[in-house]
Amino acid sequence: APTVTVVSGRLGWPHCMPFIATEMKLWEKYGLSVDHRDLGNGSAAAEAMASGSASFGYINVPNAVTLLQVGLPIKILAATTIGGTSVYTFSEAIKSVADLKGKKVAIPRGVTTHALQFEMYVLPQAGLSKADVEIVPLAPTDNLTAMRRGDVDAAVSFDPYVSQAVALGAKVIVPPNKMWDGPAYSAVVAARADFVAKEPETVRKLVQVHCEVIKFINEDPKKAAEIVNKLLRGTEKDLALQLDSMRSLTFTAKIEPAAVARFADAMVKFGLIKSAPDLGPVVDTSFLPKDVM
Amino acid sequence: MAGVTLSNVSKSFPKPDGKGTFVALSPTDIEVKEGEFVCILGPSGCGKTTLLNIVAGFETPTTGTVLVGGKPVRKPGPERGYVFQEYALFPWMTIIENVAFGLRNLGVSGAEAATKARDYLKLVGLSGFEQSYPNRLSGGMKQRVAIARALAPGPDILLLDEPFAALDAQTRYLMQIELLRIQREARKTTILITHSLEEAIVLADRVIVLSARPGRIKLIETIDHPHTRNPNDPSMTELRYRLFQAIADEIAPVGAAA
Amino acid sequence: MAGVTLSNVSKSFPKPDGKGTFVALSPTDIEVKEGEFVCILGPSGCGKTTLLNIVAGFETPTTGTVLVGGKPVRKPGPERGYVFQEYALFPWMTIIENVAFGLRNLGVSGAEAATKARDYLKLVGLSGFEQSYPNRLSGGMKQRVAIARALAPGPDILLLDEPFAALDAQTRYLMQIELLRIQREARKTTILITHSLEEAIVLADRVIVLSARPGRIKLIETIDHPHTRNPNDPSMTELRYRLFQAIADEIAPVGAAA
Amino acid sequence: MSLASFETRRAADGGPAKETAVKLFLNFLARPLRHLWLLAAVIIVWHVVAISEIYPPFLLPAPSAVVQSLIEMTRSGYLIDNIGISLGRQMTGFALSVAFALPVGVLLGYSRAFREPVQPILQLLYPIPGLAWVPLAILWFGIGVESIIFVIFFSSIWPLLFNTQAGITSINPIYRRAAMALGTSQWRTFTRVIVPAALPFILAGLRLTYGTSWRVIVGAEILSARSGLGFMIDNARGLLRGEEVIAGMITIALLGYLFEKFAFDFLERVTIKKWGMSL
Amino acid sequence: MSLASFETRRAADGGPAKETAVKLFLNFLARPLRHLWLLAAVIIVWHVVAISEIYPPFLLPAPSAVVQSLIEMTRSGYLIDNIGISLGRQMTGFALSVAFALPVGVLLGYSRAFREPVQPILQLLYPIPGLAWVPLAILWFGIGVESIIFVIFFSSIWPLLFNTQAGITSINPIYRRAAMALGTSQWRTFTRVIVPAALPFILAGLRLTYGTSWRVIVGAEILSARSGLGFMIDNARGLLRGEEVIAGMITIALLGYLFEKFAFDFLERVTIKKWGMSL
Ligand SMILES: Nc1ncnc2c1ncn2[C@@H]1O[C@H](COP(=O)(O)OP(=O)(O)OP(=O)(O)O)[C@@H](O)[C@H]1O
Ligand SMILES: Nc1ncnc2c1ncn2[C@@H]1O[C@H](COP(=O)(O)OP(=O)(O)OP(=O)(O)O)[C@@H](O)[C@H]1O
Ligand SMILES: [Mg+2]
Ligand SMILES: [Mg+2]
Repeated sequence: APTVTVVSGRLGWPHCMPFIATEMKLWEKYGLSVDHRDLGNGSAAAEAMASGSASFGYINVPNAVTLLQVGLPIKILAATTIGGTSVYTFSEAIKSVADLKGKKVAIPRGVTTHALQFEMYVLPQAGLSKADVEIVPLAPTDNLTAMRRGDVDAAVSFDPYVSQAVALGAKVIVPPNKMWDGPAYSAVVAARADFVAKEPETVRKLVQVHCEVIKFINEDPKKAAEIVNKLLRGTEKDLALQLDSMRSLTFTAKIEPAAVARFADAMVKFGLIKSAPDLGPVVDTSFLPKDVM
Repeated sequence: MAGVTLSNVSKSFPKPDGKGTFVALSPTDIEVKEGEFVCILGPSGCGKTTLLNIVAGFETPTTGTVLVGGKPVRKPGPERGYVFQEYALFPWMTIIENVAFGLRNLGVSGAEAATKARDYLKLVGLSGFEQSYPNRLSGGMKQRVAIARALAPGPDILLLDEPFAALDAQTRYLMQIELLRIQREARKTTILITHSLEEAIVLADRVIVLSARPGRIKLIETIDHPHTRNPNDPSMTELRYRLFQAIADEIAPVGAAA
Repeated sequence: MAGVTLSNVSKSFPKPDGKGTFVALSPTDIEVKEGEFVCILGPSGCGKTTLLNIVAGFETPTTGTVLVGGKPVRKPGPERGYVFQEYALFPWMTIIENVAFGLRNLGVSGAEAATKARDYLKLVGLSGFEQSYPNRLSGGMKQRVAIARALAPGPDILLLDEPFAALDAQTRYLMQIELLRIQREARKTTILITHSLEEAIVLADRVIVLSARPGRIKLIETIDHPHTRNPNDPSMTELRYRLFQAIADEIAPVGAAA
Repeated sequence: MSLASFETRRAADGGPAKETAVKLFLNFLARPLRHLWLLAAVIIVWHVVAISEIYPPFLLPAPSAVVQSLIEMTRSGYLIDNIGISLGRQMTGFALSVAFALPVGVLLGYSRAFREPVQPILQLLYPIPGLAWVPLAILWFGIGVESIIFVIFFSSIWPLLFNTQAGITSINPIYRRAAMALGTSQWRTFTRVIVPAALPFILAGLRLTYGTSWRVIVGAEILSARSGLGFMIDNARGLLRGEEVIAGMITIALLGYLFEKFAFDFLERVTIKKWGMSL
Repeated sequence: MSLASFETRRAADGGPAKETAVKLFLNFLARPLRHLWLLAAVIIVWHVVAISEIYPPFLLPAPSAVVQSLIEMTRSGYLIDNIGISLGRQMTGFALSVAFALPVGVLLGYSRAFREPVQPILQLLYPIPGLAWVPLAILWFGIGVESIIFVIFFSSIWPLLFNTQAGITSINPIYRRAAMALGTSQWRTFTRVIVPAALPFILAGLRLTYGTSWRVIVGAEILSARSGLGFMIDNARGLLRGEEVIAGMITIALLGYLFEKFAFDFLERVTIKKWGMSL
């Protein structure tokens, strides 16, 4: 079979499946020849799919919606993880979201679910609006430094950065399950529509591998964490961190079209896109094994 | 083999202040016959180098044309050997590489070019300095390398801008004799700029004196006297005086110059 | 005001091939008295410029010491005016800025320096070129600017390396006269390198002839004859011959040089 | 390009004086043509490739779409605001780079006592990627504009620094000798001899440093900024708005180019070109 | 640094010949000291600041921790692997840069017919940030090593390109005249006259281009690589391993420095320094 290029973001739990599949030689098990590439950021993954460098990939929901919105037909085939995003702080004075009024909050830069969750859901829940806090786009790796210096008061982030911070004494003021109304997909499995049409069998196998990895993670999280930790060259300490991180996430391939559509609507309200693409025919769950749906 | 014909050649440069131009060389006609040795004399800054540069093809004349061997000059070429007033040795080549360079350009093999270059270095008294770089040489030594470099490829026409100015009288004399021998043997058409009346008298078939800036031909003297000449020969006294006077007239008394 | 004393001064340079050194100047003792005018003659490459560079403080002697006004020379200074064999004008300054530069260094006001510079430019016959940049000048014009630049700040000691080599005979003569006047009036200690016997005879209180490389003192001639001298004066014939012969002995026949 | 087309300094000075007004006028028209035909050709090729839709238009939009985006963003004020903000950061970074690199470069070339201990440190620092400094920049300067300027500064000092040094070591020693023999003070030797003599190198270094200060703006502004051309490009990229990405690139290209033309070409014309130290 | 400490070419040549063996030996010992005392001082200050724990050690680890990390990573082979991978990418990018920038720079300086249309395009491209090209690089070259090399190439051509051009326009026209009067072919004029005459500029440009090819490695490798020093730094940053970040920086610094010393210093010594075109 011809080699399929699979793209993903950097190694983290939402994008871990192709890494683990490669590590466990699951592609081969399904007779696939896969060239997995992980890219530095979400935009690059979207661009890779748009340019045809890759036909199948793990991308963030906003990237998927944007691809559709600019006119690239893709199919969203499965979910990866749900949750993972938290708001945390080192400040004694901040006990709840309401205390963030007038404060500086770091948010991962770029078009991400994290910003949407925080600004479109978390703040309104606490009776605040976007204007009430000062948003600072920052790489999650720099949060700790910025907070130590007092440059920001709180951060919206994901794991392992949240767990890292908690290990250093931060407290979570909004846990993952309070970040969104319904399932907040950290990333989805998507493919170019033409690829899906042309090679449905390959796509089916790719999705099967994905599901098998998720099953493996749910059955043996410790083993999964060890694989990821090894790939990241983590230490024992880091392994504990990885296991912590897993607790804030739900690993599932199951995807609800309506939940994806809610993100698209949020993006419109947020002003990122002008109109939401019709997600009805886009979210295609037909490739998922029966036991997942 | 070829003569050099300048018809109505002049040159203007922009003025220092950038407004307008000033004439460095007035329209000039000169015909140098094949195998002739012409010396050009003239006060400092009168346009001698400019004239030679035009013949070499380094500068385009503002008016007029230059023919070399009947063909108009468009650009410099290896049939016209040039010794620059500032020597213009290539600092990145050893002395022998400098001298061999023109030969190599003509397709002469490396070994042969080196042998020939060595001969020319011997001729100018610089054996033993083959592997030196130019920045290690004294002024007069550089000048002699420049002469060797121009002569080595055997050009038909020699254009020499004060080639012996940095040499002591004796070395100069020896070099003059050698130049003359080479020029006679191969009937090379030669234009040589000098400030030395004696040099002109020893070497030239014809001496041209230019006036002060803007240069124009002030005097032409043909010298029929056979070689080797002695500039102090009494029969030369009158010629010498005429040349001297022609230039002296052009020099404003110092302190009262334009 | 000061004399110049060289004791046991010599200079070696690395050989071209980098192995070992060769002697450019043999150990030399010279004493130039305050206000004295010394001319140095010698074959090309014999170490004249090297010697002058050591007096100027540009180079450290391999052996020996140089005293100027009784104090050892450590580095160059404005009390020693220098005319470089290669002129060394600053291309980024206009002619007048070049000449005024040394004056401004001494704290002379801009207006005063400009006036003085203009005077010196007039002296060397370059009025009208004040605003030109050096790249616009002919070789001889550059050399005259270099002379004006060295003279303008009024140094006590003049070190001149073939300062008139690029000038026509008449301009050269006029410049010699002016130099002599300035030197006499202010009793400037002067060392001048030249290749012209006539120049040495016209100018010098004492003439030193160096031997071929490695240079050492071959002949010293004191000239008592009052100024203004005529080099063709019969009373000079014998001196002239002695100088000529001293240099001629040093020049190997061309083509057979070391 | 033949040897004959090779400009020589003197030839350029006194070309034939007989140019008629007509000729001059034709020349005047021909000039931009001679300079811009290739650029025009590139744009046409771009246009043809873009409208053929070999590539998705949101990755490679047509020139017209880019122009339209430029017009819209200008009208809304978004572009002008971001230009102002980035220009401020870039110019501050550039000015600091010059203020640091020029004197340090001069000292490196000039003084052995300075060069010997300082040069190894600079040569070690030089290859280290600007982005690798980001964590430390945030540690030292926080997430404000200071860090952005630090990254710009630290990335753009090098060409001017090392070119200045190279320029100074390449100065013909005779100029220093002449300066010394004329009793020039150290300060005047710096300003009136060393710097002008090294000016061809310094100006080339200035151009490079200026360009670099723009080149790193994306990397610097994604550090923590929500404004500026770098942010604008990154943001547009995230939204797959190719025309905005390219509009941002063109804006930076033009800003760089105009300064290059007006400041540096001018500087060169009134210095090294006038002095005959460069064609 | 006084004027007296100012090396002059000739003075350096023939210093007093009376140096004793003892003196030479002392000099031999003093040399590294003269060069390294400041570096040593910087490391000591770093050490003192680090052990004072003003900053958390994962942000500013002590030198000893960095050295330990270097040793460990070397032992495990991780560092060597990444060095090999990055070196391959960087050297490929550098080689391509040189192959492009040197001839194009020469032509820019040399031929007006070439310069007039090409220069505006290059001057427009130059200020555009390398990272802004990433979307187009992915479009054209995909997500493999080609894109990484493209970003390195496109970022590092400029210093060599513009320095070469500046070098060529700064050549004293008399050398070209001499070449022409000696009947030099175009090719030989390029190789034997133009390039050596512009060499002080070209070598400075080579150094800068070489350094730049390292400087962009982090930006280029986070594009699409799971290996290399740039990735290693970025990855260590994510794991809050300050000592690994700094170990990566030091590795790049040393790689850059060693090449600088051995290749470029050597090149300079056997060319422009030997010829007296640079001190
Ligand atoms: N920097 C240097 N390195 C090596 N050798 C040098 C250096 N400078 C001069 N020399 C050598 O020293 C000798 C004397 O040189 P110098 O310039 O003093 O001669 P000169 O008497 O001034 O000659 P000229 O009349 O030709 O100017 C020459 O053989 C020259 O090659
Ligand atoms: N590139 C130039 N730009 C402007 N003026 C120039 C240029 N080259 C020469 N000149 C001027 O043209 C005149 C003649 O210069 P040229 O070099 O031909 O003189 P020359 O007769 O060779 O003098 P010398 O004997 O001093 O070498 C001078 O006034 C000089 O200033
Ligand atoms: Mg001349
Ligand atoms: Mg000399």
